Amino acid sequence: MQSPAEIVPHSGGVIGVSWLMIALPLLGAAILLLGGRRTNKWGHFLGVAMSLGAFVVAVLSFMELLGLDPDQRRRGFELFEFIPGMVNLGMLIDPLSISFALLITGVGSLIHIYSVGYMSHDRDRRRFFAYLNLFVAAMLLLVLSDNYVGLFIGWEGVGLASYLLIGFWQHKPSAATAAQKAFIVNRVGDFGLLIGIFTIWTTFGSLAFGDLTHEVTGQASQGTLTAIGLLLLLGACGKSAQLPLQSWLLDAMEGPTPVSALIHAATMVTAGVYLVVRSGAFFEAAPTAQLVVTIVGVATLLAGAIIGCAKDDIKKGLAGSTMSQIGYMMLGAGLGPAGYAFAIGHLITHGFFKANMFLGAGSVMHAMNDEVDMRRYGALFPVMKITAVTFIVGYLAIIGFPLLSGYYTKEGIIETAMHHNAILGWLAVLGAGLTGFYMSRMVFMTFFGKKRWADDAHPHESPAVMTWPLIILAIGSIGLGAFLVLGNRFMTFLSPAVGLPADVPEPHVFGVGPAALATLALVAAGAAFAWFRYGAAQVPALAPRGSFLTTFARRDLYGDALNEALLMRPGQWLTRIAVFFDNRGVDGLVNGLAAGIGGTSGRLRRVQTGYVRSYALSILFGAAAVVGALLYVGNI
Amino acid sequence: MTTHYLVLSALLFAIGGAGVLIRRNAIVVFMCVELMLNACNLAFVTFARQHGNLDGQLIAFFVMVVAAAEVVIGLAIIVMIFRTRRSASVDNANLLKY
Amino acid sequence: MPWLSILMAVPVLGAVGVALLPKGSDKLAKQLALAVSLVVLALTVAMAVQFSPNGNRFQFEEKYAWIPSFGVHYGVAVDGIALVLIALSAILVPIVVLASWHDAEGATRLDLKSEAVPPKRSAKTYFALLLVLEAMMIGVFAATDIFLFYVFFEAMLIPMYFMIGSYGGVQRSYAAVKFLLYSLFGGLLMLVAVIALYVVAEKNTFMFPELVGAIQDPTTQKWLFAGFFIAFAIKAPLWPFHTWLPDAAAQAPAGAAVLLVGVLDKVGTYGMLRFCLELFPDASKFFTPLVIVLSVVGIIYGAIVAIGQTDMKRLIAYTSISHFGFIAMGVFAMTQNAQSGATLYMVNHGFSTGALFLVAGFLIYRRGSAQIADYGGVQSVAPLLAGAFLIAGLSGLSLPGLAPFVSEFMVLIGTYERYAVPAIIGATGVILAAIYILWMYKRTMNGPTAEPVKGFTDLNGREKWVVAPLIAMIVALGFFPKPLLDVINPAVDQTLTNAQVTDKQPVSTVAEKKGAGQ
Amino acid sequence: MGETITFWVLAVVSVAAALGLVFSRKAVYSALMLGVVMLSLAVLYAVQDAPFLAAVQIIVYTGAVMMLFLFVLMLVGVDSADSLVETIRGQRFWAIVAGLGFAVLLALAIGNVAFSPAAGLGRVVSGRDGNVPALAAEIFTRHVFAFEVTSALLITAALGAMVLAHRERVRPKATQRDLARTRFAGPQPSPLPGPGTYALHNAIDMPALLPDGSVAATSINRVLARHEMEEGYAPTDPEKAALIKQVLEKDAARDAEPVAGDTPIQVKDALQDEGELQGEGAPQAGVASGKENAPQEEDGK
Repeated sequence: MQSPAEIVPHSGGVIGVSWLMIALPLLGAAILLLGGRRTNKWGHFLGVAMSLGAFVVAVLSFMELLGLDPDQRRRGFELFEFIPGMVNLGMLIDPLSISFALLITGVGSLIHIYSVGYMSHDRDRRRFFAYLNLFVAAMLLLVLSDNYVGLFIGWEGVGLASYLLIGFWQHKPSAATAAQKAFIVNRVGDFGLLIGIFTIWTTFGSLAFGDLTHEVTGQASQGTLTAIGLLLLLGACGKSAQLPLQSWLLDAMEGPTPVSALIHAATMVTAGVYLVVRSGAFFEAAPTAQLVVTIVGVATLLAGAIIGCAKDDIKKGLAGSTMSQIGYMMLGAGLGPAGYAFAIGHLITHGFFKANMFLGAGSVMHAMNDEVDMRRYGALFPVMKITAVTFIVGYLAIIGFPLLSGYYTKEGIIETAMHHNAILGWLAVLGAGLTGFYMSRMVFMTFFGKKRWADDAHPHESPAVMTWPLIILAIGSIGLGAFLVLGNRFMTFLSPAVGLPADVPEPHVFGVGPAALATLALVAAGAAFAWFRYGAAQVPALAPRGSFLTTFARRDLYGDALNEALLMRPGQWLTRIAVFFDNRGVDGLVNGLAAGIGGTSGRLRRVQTGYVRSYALSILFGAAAVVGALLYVGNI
Repeated sequence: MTTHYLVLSALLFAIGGAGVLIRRNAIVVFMCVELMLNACNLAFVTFARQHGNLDGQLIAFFVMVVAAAEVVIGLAIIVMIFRTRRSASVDNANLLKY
Repeated sequence: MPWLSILMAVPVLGAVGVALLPKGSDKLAKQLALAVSLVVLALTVAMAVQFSPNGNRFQFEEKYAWIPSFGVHYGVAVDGIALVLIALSAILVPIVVLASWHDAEGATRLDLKSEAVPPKRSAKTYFALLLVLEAMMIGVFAATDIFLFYVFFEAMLIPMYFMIGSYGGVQRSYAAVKFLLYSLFGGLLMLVAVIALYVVAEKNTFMFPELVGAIQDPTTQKWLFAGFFIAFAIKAPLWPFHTWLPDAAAQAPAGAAVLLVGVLDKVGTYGMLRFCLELFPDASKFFTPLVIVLSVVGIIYGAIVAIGQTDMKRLIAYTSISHFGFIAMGVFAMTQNAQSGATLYMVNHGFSTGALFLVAGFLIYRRGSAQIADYGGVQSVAPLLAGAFLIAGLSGLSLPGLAPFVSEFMVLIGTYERYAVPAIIGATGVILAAIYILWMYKRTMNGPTAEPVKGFTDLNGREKWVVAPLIAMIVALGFFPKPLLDVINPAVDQTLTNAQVTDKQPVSTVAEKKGAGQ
Repeated sequence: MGETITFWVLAVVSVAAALGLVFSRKAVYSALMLGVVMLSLAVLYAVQDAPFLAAVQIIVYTGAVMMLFLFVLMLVGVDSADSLVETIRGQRFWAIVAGLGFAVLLALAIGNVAFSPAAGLGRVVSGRDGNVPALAAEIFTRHVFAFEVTSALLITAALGAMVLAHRERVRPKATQRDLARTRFAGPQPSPLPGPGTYALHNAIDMPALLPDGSVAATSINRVLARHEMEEGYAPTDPEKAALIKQVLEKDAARDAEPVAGDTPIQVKDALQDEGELQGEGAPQAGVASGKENAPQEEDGK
């Protein structure tokens, strides 16, 4: 067991200007948003340039980091004082954050490039790139901050970018609603994260990652630590679409496809995993919280897989798969240092192959007049070979085809889980089998079988600006897993940031353990079943009614219905009651008082008859009363 | 004797007051007010003699002056009201109410 | 140099000048008002630069006997808290002047039968009132004599009453009278308490610094506290004294609404912080649970009712009720973080709600209706307008990176240090905030463009100049609140000392370790 | 002794006159009664060492003020007597209670005081050659400022009275020529038939009869007819009464039309209800008062 290294104050070098990673895209976003139509012509190039610039800085920082001793690889430095006496904004460049930074800027840049082609017909392309840049900046702030407040700023920043991008086609009510839903559900998670941060502050008096080491967290009570863990998990669930806050992710597919690839597959949704790993000092000290993390992970990986099995919308199918894969990562993150490397590794490989598949799906949609229903696809392999091949590479990676990226990272998670808790492990294996089924279903329905195209569909291969990113991502999908996992390369690299487990497992090129073999068998069975149902057999162009289970999956496991029944409806009633109470109750009381006074005076004013003589009478009575009083008092 | 004068004054004052309350003709009401003022003057004059100085008489004098001014204005107002409303009844001039 | 007196005199003289302009010179009146308010802003900046955060608590002191027989002084001075609030007023007024350029001219789009825009009125009176109001606002924050404070506290109502009553929407007179009566009621209670304070303290002075700690008897403290607090709670407004605000804010012209919610109401929370806490420390502690409960109820209740509103301006007003709950909670949490946060919140809320009201005002000016249902798809025709609305709205829901986040975070974290459960309940307000803001945004800006919205023009030059400084402030303070906090913190320290409270210490030793390391 | 007799005589007289002032139906009688009270009081002043005030009382009050009263009475209508029906409920009862109560209270108060014998003014007056110089000395020394202020008051009052009583001429005075032209341009150049011709009663409030015995509508004096209708003194002859009413209604309808008269029926109703109106319902009151004003303007011309 090895604890993370201390953070070393840093100055100079590329790392010293690593804040440029955040500043460049932010600047790009600002120029594009404030520049207005003047920047329409070259706006997308600026966006790509800024993203690439950030990537270059990330790579250089990475190189510089590699040049240091492993225990010197956590470099931190302060940018400026944010809230005096509480927290300063600063950068933390360590193996964990730089891995994320590379993924974000790397995949992000590819998606930027891809978007130049994908969005070429949209008159608001400039705005799109502005939002993308904004997202990259916020996401980098999230992972590069050296404290929870900076992380939270980035956390909500990516939420905003996600909101803007889901609702990019805001004139569509469905897009606007989906955007709003995503933001609000995320806010529920943010609420948890916020309270978690409060608890950390009040308990430990600091919010900087560097201060919150294992020794420090060990001093707090178990209850506090569990509470912190669960609150942070709630935040992670919101951002990473884990149960019970998963419902927004499927709707988020309303956004343009590059957005789905970048934000809702490769990067933003993995922020929850980052949070859990980054907060390892709390989770490792609170086993209960860790257990909950793993349970949530497993539940979500199964739920996502089940949803993925039933979706005919290619993007929603991929979204379900994303949920499921993040469930794996969450499971890994909940397993402590042993799982961290696999979780993050899977995160990175997933970033590649899922982005690859999303962009591939985008390419297909691009070719099919934005049709998303897989039942209207079929036999696309011959017409768009590059897209199909890259997609299939991604597919093989995700189902864990031996020797491809996903195989190593996912196997790692399953093995570790099995080691940790057999039930969780076998459930994860089951999930892998389901993955094999639904991903195969998707591939068969899209690229093979018979044509079920709409009449006006003329599929064609996408332009080079779109296919090259696919190719690059496909290469990553093939080799990255082996590169990271074999020889525990990634685990060693990460160890200064997250620590090492007591017993480091020795990864195999091809696992032969019972779990590995069972996984392979189940995946193969799933794929075969999918071939049987969707490859060889005729696929109806209209979705059949399906069994109860199918409906259950199609309706997102009734997640929305549940939210609606449990939260939305009562919320609407509550709102109505509150408004009524405010108008009639609180204000009614006030107005009633006013009306009462008005009524009383309305009656009293009748005394003012206008007859002088009545007034005179009262004057005389008054005079008599005065005289009487004088007599009584003065006793005259 | 002082007491007698004062009682007479009080009596006249009260009668004047009752007159103001009972009569509706503005001019008569006005006369009753004058009666009350006169009653007061009587009391003042009486007190002047009782206390052996001229202050009471002085006040009575000023009261007379003011009363004269008041009568002038009051009657002018009555005439004006009569001109517009064709009535000298104080009850008819009751628009200034609730 | 008597900075504060000059700051008050300049707008008053300006108001007189504006009012005395000949009839028909509306344009000149506007330009003069703008110039005067900019001069005030320049003077305020000049003063703020000279303020030394770590010097005496009260600076730029002036003190002259006013009614010697009662020990009433013309006493003005500022500490960090008052300074930032004065700065807020000085910044908002020129913006409001610019934003209200056409507010007095009635409905211009005759093709849209307008109910929300009142008929044409005298523009120069409006701007004169605005300047008078500015002087009063500066005075109320600067007064160190409690009697003088009371005078400003009440006198502020007069210009605002006329601004709502003559320049407001359809129900303007109802709203204006309601506003006036509520405030007068509170003011009356406060007057009683002020006099009682004078009598009981037996110091023959109304000067605040000399009265701190003068009242020792707990029962007396409680009564006096109640007198002050109810006045401030109505002003702030705290639940359940809030119902005047939605009416007043919805009926007032947008500019007046900004000053009403942005600055005037801050007098309530400012008063709690300055007077209630420091003059009656024991009573404050006694009443803290009650106030915290009211604040939390206000946060949640204001947010829920805001969700259910159909009128944009009313909605914004209810969000403010929610935000005032945060401020009051921060003030009474009695921790350094919470009180600094609450003070910062007062400033930030001024900018954020100000921006929201003004942009909503631009919308209403274009459409002639404040009903949310009358809009839709504005973003497609007027993207800048929509963008400004979004940023203002996001600042209203305390998005990190925008100014209100810092303050809300500090308030909540500071409250959590002492009262965890109210802070947690209050934090659910952030979820509700997302619902009310985004839902309003969605209904007005997104979706297919509604027919009457199609003719909308985007922000024009003047409107850009209105929005730009506000958004710049919101973003700048969102990332770099330090300059303000550096000014606020010493004053809050002093307040806490006078209120006889000390911060709780965290369980762990991280802070000590850090302290040793430095 | 002489003073006592004087007092008792005058006290009885003045109280009786005061009661007469209050209770006489005709205003002229009231005025005369007031004169009696004032004269009595003048004598009582003289008895009480106040000869100057006695003189002023007679000159100013009995002379000037009373004349003014009588003058105004003449202007307003000498013979208009108050009706004795009280319209405000309980007013008379409570007035008497209050008056009596007040008198009793004052009397009690005065009776409770034991006055020393009056000091008399002899000492004051003797040093100053009598009452008038003594008063004069007081007025023009100690009270000179108040005195000057009263003079200002009197001037103001005089001006005020003039302003109030004055009526601005809004259009140029019609010349004889104008009048003649108007008259001959109008429907009836000849004089209106006088009232009372061939009537049973030779009175101004009686309309003239035409040779066939029917009523001549033009001979009805509008003002008097209106007044009588309001007071309820309709002519005993029902035909005449009906005719008078009809004429009045026609007038009213014509006058009310420009004010608010889309339907004449409404106006008629308003007229009939007038007795109870007294400003009850606002819209009707408006009609009523509009109608009320109209004939007066006619009178003024």
